[in-house]
Amino acid sequence: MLHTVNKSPFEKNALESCLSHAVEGASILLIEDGVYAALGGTSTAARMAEAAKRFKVFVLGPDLAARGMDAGRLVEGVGIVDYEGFVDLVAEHPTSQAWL
Amino acid sequence: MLHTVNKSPFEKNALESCLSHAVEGASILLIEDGVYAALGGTSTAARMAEAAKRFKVFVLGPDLAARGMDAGRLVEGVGIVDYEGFVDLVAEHPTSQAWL
Amino acid sequence: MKIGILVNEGPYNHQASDTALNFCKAALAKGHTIWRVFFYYDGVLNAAPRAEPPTDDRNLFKQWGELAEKHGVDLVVCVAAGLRRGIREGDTAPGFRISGLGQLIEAGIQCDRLVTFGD
Amino acid sequence: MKIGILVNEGPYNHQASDTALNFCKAALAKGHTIWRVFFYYDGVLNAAPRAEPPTDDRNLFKQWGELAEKHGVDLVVCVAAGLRRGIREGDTAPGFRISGLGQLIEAGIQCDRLVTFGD
Amino acid sequence: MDEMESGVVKKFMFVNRKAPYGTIYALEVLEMVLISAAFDQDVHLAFVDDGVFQLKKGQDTKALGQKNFSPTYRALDGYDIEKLYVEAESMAERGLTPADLLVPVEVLSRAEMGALMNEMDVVLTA
Amino acid sequence: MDEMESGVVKKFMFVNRKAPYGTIYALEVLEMVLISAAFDQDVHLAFVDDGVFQLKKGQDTKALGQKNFSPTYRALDGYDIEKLYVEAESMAERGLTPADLLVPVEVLSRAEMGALMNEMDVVLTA
Repeated sequence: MLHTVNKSPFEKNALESCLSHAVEGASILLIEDGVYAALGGTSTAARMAEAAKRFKVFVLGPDLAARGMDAGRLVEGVGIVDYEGFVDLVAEHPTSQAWL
Repeated sequence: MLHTVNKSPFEKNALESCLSHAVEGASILLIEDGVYAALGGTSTAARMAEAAKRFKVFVLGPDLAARGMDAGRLVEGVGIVDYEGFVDLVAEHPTSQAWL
Repeated sequence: MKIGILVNEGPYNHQASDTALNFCKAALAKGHTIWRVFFYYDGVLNAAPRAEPPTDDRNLFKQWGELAEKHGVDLVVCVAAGLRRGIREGDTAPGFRISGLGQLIEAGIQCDRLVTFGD
Repeated sequence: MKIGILVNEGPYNHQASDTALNFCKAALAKGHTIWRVFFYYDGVLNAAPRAEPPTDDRNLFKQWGELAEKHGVDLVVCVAAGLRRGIREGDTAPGFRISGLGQLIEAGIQCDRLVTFGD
Repeated sequence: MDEMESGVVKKFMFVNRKAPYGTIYALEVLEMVLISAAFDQDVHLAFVDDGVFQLKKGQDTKALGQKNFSPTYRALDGYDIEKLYVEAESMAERGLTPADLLVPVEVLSRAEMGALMNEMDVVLTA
Repeated sequence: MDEMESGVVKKFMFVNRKAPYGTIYALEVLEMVLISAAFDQDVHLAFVDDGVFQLKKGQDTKALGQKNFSPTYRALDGYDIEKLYVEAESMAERGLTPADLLVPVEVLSRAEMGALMNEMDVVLTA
């Protein structure tokens, strides 16, 4: 299963709900305002660092760049993909679930 | 100051942000999905019970009824108003601030 | 009391438009003046001219129009936000007019109260 | 691979429409088929026919239309959700057609993947 | 419709995570669910997070002016849509018990709900 | 415009609580702020919660296809809009420091921000 999360973890419960429902080994792609969850040094960073051990976590690079953030700020274990990588993730997983 | 909050406390940070910015004695009116914050027996009820001691807290009755809830389920110290009461609250306070 | 209203969201998708309408009706019933309702962001979609909600549901477009007609409420749609979303001068639901954002700031200055409804 | 897309939100107010477009372009570039894009909820507003975004900003309506024209992507707007919001048969931006919700379920059945973009 | 005779039966899940009335999602998801009934698919409805509020008994929207669509949940079994799952933890956090709900449902733990989601072919959310 | 000569000066506050690009609010609030400059009012901008992300340096929207409107914040003082307040706690929770921001701002504690909000005549939020 590929889960997409597009909400800031500081504003909404979408990420938390995703993390508590996803099955071990699932892939999670953070897009739009969801990319803030991938940042280190925040109040939610420890939660994400722990999640990155149980899930394959990715962040959409164009959304990260738009928000003025770069790879150096990410929590360890989070990978960056572009729109083509997003398409590949969709192709690799039989089902996609959006947490809105 | 009259603060209005229209978001569920389980979904978004609007109520929490309102409570942490409102000045002692301010009035808070819970409307739309914000009315869920007034319910007792929930994971956020203790926070609201404490808030009801520092602020004047009201809930919009029509929104409560629409969601199948009644006065008996409310946290102690929360008052119910109808749309006319909402108008009175706006008239009584020089400024209104919406937490969306 | 002179009250101004800001509506940030379109009809149906969010409750903002319903709540603003119910608030306006109650304020008018109590003898207050709704000096202006300003529609911004997706709020401009309340002026969509060709909507046809299901017959067993409320018609928010019509209810806004009635507020303008019966109580002379000034319903102003932001021109720039409207163009972005397909709501244009001369092609709105009845009762609405198109103007600039200055009309919102003016409402803030002129009204005794300004109340925001949004998402 | 046959991919279906669901767009839940209107253009500009939420990023859903932008992200869906960028996803579709990338999928087409990689040789996948975008079998259908279904517009539901406020997503129907992507088909607004009279919008005119600022000239220094992107035109999402046009970009969707180009996707239909150049790549034959089937852009379907939900008839019921459209009527509620003023988007009607015979009066949409170029490239869109109006049909029923069954077209979304059909996409779920026929496509190898269904991806949702919303708020 | 071709697809009604295609013989393909997929596991569909409609995930409800939003409260009713504050936004239209609950109502328009329900319209989607009703249409899906015509396609002979294996349809599941999940109620998690604020979505559990959709099933609260006693909704009365008269003062709001909105339509009360909650009776439609009771009509779902007439469409052969019978797989309704409500999450225990979501109910508990919101002070609800199965007795508060409009319809009989199957209560799943969060872990069970996650496992069920993982079995689906198509997941639709709003 | 009448109101420009009315002599009434009110304390206006535009409260930014949302991140940029995911929704349009940040951009359209900014358009509102620019217009307000013509009315000679006492204009305040507050950045709290995810609103602090609006001021992050180095925004690059090329791959998104959206317009990067962040340079506009730098142009605000040309419109005599100089009262920008950023909340310390909101920045800290999000791993930001004043060095991350596009423009010089006044940093207020949450309590100070609440007190400032309480002094306003008109508060606009999105």
